[in-house]
Amino acid sequence: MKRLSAALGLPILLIGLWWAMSAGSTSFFWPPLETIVRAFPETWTADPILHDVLPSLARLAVGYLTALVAGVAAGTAIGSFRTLRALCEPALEFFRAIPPPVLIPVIALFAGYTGWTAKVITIALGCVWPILLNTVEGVRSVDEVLRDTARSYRLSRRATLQHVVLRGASPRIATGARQALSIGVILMVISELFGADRGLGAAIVQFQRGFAIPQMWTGIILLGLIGVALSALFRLVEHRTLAWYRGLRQAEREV
Amino acid sequence: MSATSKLDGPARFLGLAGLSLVVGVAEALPRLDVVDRRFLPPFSSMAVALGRQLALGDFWIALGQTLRGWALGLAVAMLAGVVFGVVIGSVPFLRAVTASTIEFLRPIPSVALIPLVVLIYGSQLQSALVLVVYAAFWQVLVQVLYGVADVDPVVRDTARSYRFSRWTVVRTVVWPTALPYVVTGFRLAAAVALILEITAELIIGVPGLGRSIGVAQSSGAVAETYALVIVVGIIGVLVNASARAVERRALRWHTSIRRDL
Amino acid sequence: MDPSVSLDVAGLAKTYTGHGRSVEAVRDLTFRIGRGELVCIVGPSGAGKTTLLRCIAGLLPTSGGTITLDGAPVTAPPAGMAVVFQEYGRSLFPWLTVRKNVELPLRRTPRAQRTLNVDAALAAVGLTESADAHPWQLSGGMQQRVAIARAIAYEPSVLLMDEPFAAVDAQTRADLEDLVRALWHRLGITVLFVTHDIDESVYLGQRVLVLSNRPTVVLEDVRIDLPDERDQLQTRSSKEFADLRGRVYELVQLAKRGHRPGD
Amino acid sequence: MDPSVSLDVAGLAKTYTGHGRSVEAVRDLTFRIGRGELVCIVGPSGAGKTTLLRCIAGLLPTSGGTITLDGAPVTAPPAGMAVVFQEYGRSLFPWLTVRKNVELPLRRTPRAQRTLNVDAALAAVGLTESADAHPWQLSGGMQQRVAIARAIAYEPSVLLMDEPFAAVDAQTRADLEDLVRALWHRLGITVLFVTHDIDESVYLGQRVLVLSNRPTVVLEDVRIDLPDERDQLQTRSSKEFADLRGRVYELVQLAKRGHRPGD
Amino acid sequence: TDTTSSAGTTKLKIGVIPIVDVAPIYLGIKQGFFSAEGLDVTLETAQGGAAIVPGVVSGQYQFGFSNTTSLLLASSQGLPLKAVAAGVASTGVEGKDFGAVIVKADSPIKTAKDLAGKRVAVNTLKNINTTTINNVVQKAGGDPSTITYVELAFPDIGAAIAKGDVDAGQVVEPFLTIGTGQGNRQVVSNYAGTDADLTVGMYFTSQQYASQNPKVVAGFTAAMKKSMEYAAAHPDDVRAILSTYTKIDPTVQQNLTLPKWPTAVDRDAVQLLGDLAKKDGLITKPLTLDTLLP
Ligand SMILES: Nc1ncnc2c1ncn2[C@@H]1O[C@H](COP(=O)(O)OP(=O)(O)OP(=O)(O)O)[C@@H](O)[C@H]1O
Ligand SMILES: Nc1ncnc2c1ncn2[C@@H]1O[C@H](COP(=O)(O)OP(=O)(O)OP(=O)(O)O)[C@@H](O)[C@H]1O
Ligand SMILES: [Mg+2]
Ligand SMILES: [Mg+2]
Repeated sequence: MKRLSAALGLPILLIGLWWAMSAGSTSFFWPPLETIVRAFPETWTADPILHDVLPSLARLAVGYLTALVAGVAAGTAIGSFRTLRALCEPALEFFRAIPPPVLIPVIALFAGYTGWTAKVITIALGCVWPILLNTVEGVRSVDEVLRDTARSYRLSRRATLQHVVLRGASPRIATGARQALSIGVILMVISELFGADRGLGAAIVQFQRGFAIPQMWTGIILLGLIGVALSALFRLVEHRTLAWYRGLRQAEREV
Repeated sequence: MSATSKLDGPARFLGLAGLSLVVGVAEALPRLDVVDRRFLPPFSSMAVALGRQLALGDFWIALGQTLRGWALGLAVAMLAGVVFGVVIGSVPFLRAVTASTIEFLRPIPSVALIPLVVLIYGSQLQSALVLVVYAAFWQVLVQVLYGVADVDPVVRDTARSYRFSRWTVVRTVVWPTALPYVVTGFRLAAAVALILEITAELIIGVPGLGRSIGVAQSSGAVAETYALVIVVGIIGVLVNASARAVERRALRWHTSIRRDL
Repeated sequence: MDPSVSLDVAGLAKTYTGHGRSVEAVRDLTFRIGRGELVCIVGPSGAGKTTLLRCIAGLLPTSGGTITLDGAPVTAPPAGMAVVFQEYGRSLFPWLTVRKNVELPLRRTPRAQRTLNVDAALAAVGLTESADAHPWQLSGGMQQRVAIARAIAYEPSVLLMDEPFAAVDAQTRADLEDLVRALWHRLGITVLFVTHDIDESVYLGQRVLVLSNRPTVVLEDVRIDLPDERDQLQTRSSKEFADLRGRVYELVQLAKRGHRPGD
Repeated sequence: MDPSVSLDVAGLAKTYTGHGRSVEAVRDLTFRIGRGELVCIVGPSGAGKTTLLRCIAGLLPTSGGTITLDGAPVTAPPAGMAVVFQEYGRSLFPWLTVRKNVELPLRRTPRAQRTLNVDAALAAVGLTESADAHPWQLSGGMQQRVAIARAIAYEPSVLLMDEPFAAVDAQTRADLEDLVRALWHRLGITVLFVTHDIDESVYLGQRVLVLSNRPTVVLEDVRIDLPDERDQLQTRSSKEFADLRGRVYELVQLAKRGHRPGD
Repeated sequence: TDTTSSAGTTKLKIGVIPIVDVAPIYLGIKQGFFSAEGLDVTLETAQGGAAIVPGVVSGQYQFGFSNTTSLLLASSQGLPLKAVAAGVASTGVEGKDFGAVIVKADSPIKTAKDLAGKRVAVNTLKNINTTTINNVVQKAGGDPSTITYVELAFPDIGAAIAKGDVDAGQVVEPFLTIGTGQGNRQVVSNYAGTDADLTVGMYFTSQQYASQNPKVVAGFTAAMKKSMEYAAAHPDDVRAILSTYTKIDPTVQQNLTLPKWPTAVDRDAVQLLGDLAKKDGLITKPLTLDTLLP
């Protein structure tokens, strides 16, 4: 109950503020919140949810999970071997700095322009960086005594990886994974600016270009709600897998 | 120490080797007709186009504009991200209250905000700045929030038992603990800021490299486009190298660094 | 209220809950310590000594009972108190050098005085040479001594020490014991000293509180009526010492076997 | 090569460098340990005992000299060796329960046998009840006992222990001492035991190696010719014990004062 | 109020897209047509109307360039815009226009009718290019509702056609010349095929600005008219000025098809585009051209 009110308190306050401040707005691009709320059910009916939102979410899920697996795998390798890190890092940083709008056409050259592949790769490529970087740092900062313990008991490579390295790095992997989640949502939109005819992102951009501003706002709000929902889901998983970490850090006092 | 310098040479060499590999692949793929060279020219043509660019005054002006916008936005985002992160992270009540709002705001893509910033600022520097700050801020904030939560309880108790003031705790306990996360946040934010700066220039037409890319794109000048993109990538590499250098100094004490020696 | 009482622990209870476990660590612990007293605490491993100390230090919320320090209830870490933690290694700031670690709590002391204090404390624990090292460059015993140096440089009025000499060699241990007694004499501070070394508890303390097994109560409060002037060789070889030592040993064995007061 | 020699340390040297400091921890350390021997090591805090153990365990590259275990030079952690680290708290996996921590090295043992081993080890250190707790829910002494349980459940052929009883109470300590001796008898393993407790070193060992101050060499190799059957009360109260104890104490004091062999 | 500086000139910011279409305004500035009207013009480039329209509405730009359908859409949604000058128009010559649908040389698509049922790339969905393609396909006897449109940027359309991801694509200059140079074939000129005088783009301002600054608007319109006339009369100057604001390859620059630059907005063509947009469901409210057109 307390947690619920804490979670809802500020949003309700902000929404109230937005409602009040936009009430009499005549600005075309800042319509009253009331107008937006009215437009919401008309805009997101069964058809767009089925043909825009769900496929987008499916692509997001595939891209995100790909990034998670690839980021953790590559991050563990790069974090464990200094030579590999020295070899890869500049090249990775190079690609990391390239904006998706110019990178996507290159991806499309290989992965095709219209199918899911290019979009999924775009999402995965965006999500992978926070996961990769955090995994690398997490792997590097696993306690030395723990590593020595694993070595002295001659745990196999796999066991060390599974029970020591990945678990030790898991708090940081979670940091990266959480960060990647919202980036994934963003890239879900960006990827649909390209070679898409349907999708949540494509819909928002078409509203924007068609000057259907209240509808565009409903799309943005929908994105935010998806973000909240995904983050709640994430928290659930994190809560279970990182219970030891919260105990260790005596974080149970926190909500 | 000697160990560091012993490593630095090979590390740099290896890094260059890695980049050369990328260059090699970029040269080979079009030449071997794996991709159509009309759409992805071999690296050598990009390099030639880049050479032509470097001779132009306009290029350097655009580069300067991009770097200025990027650095400014990044600085603001870092400052705001660290301050908000430390404050929100240190006060459990604030953390609980803001969590849902943060999660709502984070996934809103900066590109969706473009019409709004244009409405307010047009294609001025500020438009890009708003987008850069908005996108980069979250990168730092999330890292700092997790970093602040990483404080060792024994360390925290030590600080409490000696009755350190709030400010001292932040300075001597929270900040050093969160620092590795801040560095990661910086590395993430630096790239995101660069991406948004370029994207804003590209789409809104804020002066800078991105606008040059946009012009090259809409002129069908493929090699020029990639030449400019390479410049962007190189900025990314340099930023990371400097972040690593800072990290080696500031985090000498950290497990990840001291083990490396 | 008795002004000579420094610390009054009445009916203290502490139950750890969370993460699927609920452990009643301390149940109904009551004792008093006079101002300027040096009291040792012994008890079986896992009895709740650390828990008790952390409650007194105001670092852990209690589940019941009251703790009063100099007449005021303890709810947050009180002023003028120094704690040497059992987890000495984790209590040092890895990002600071040894000197900076010791110096940190002295932020309000004038610089000259501070340097003096720190140098003296480091010399007392034999770490002058390692002042510029980082804690993780030190051996376990050296780390522990850094934590001790930090506490004594602070010149507290109440000093809580949780097995502070566990990691140092016999000779250093003897030196540090004398150091604590000297400090206690010089500053007239109240000292609460947790140890597993029964000889040490008898040698150091004016009283030895023997704790029972978990859930913890005070099994017995042994008064150490040795002369105030103590000496590592003479005191330890005296008959009274041997008797007291035997008595405390017996109690600890009882405690370990689950004996409780009134049994 | 002498087949009865298990561990041969010859001219071992270790200098820590890096971070603007260069510390010569160990200089020219030479000794041999027979197969199935129980040898204790004492020495001043910061002498290099932990360093030595970590070198023997193959965890730390040496700067000079050779370490040979059962005829093979040690370059990586050898098979069948268990180490109890001085930093016991940090050596436990915080994400695993006590049981899982003890079980982890036994991954190749069949499940039934494994459960048996783990249960026996936990019972031996008195932690049966806490098997499902996480390490950070335990007291310091309990954590240390988990580390010990892990080592004995592993049934190693060489056991290295770095101040393994520093955080437990006197009674538990005595029990654990007997446990180590019983284990040593039963499995015929080679044990290297670092301690600061001089009584303990004499009580436990067949030999006590006294190390000098840093840079470390062997100050003296004291043979403990007490009968093999030892008893906490009888052995400790014997005349021979007192003599040996006095001898080792004297050596440690010498070492602390910077005395070196040949002085 | 006119924002007039001390020298009696008015500073104007104009949002344009850096493409061939806006060559006249660059020429006009160079020729001094704007300064003659007391206008000190700065051109700000952006990628498309999505960035320019809000800029004009909020007053960040005083004038902007956008395609006609976008302006109609905005106007129908209630955005207070006012067209002030013609921007660019079709040449009206089938096969020799500045925009067309192209396919691979060996594609089975020969006529507009064949586009039915195919995948066609356009740079923006639900805009001028889709409505005009639908129009020409229907005129040719095909069913436009069976076309699947895919949104791709102009530079990527050629690559997507080459890869076979789309069957056809609508491109404008310089991509038309580049594309045909790479062996692609024009199927239909969707602008010319819709209307010989199709006004593809226009310059516009906000109604508020127009009503408050009639003199500036008149001056701008006059200068634009001169610019258009000049551009229409001096194609070589046009080709030359392109290299100042684009990176178009010199040979492409020489060969590309220049659009027509009319001096006035063709009201019928705008009406036609509006009707097409309405037919495709882009506009749902009744058309009121009078608010948009001068
Ligand atoms: N964070 C915690 N969560 C749950 N239980 C805890 C926690 N800390 C301690 N305990 C439990 O409380 C009891 C007392 O622990 P405490 O650390 O006070 O013992 P101690 O007397 O200091 O023991 P030792 O001499 O071994 O250090 C133990 O049984 C322990 O398992
Ligand atoms: N990582 C390190 N970097 C630099 N110096 C180190 C490091 N570890 C240990 N030393 C130094 O090496 C010396 C020996 O350390 P070691 O830990 O082996 O001592 P020890 O005999 O185990 O002491 P103690 O009984 O206090 O645990 C010490 O002077 C210490 O400062
Ligand atoms: Mg304790
Ligand atoms: Mg040690």
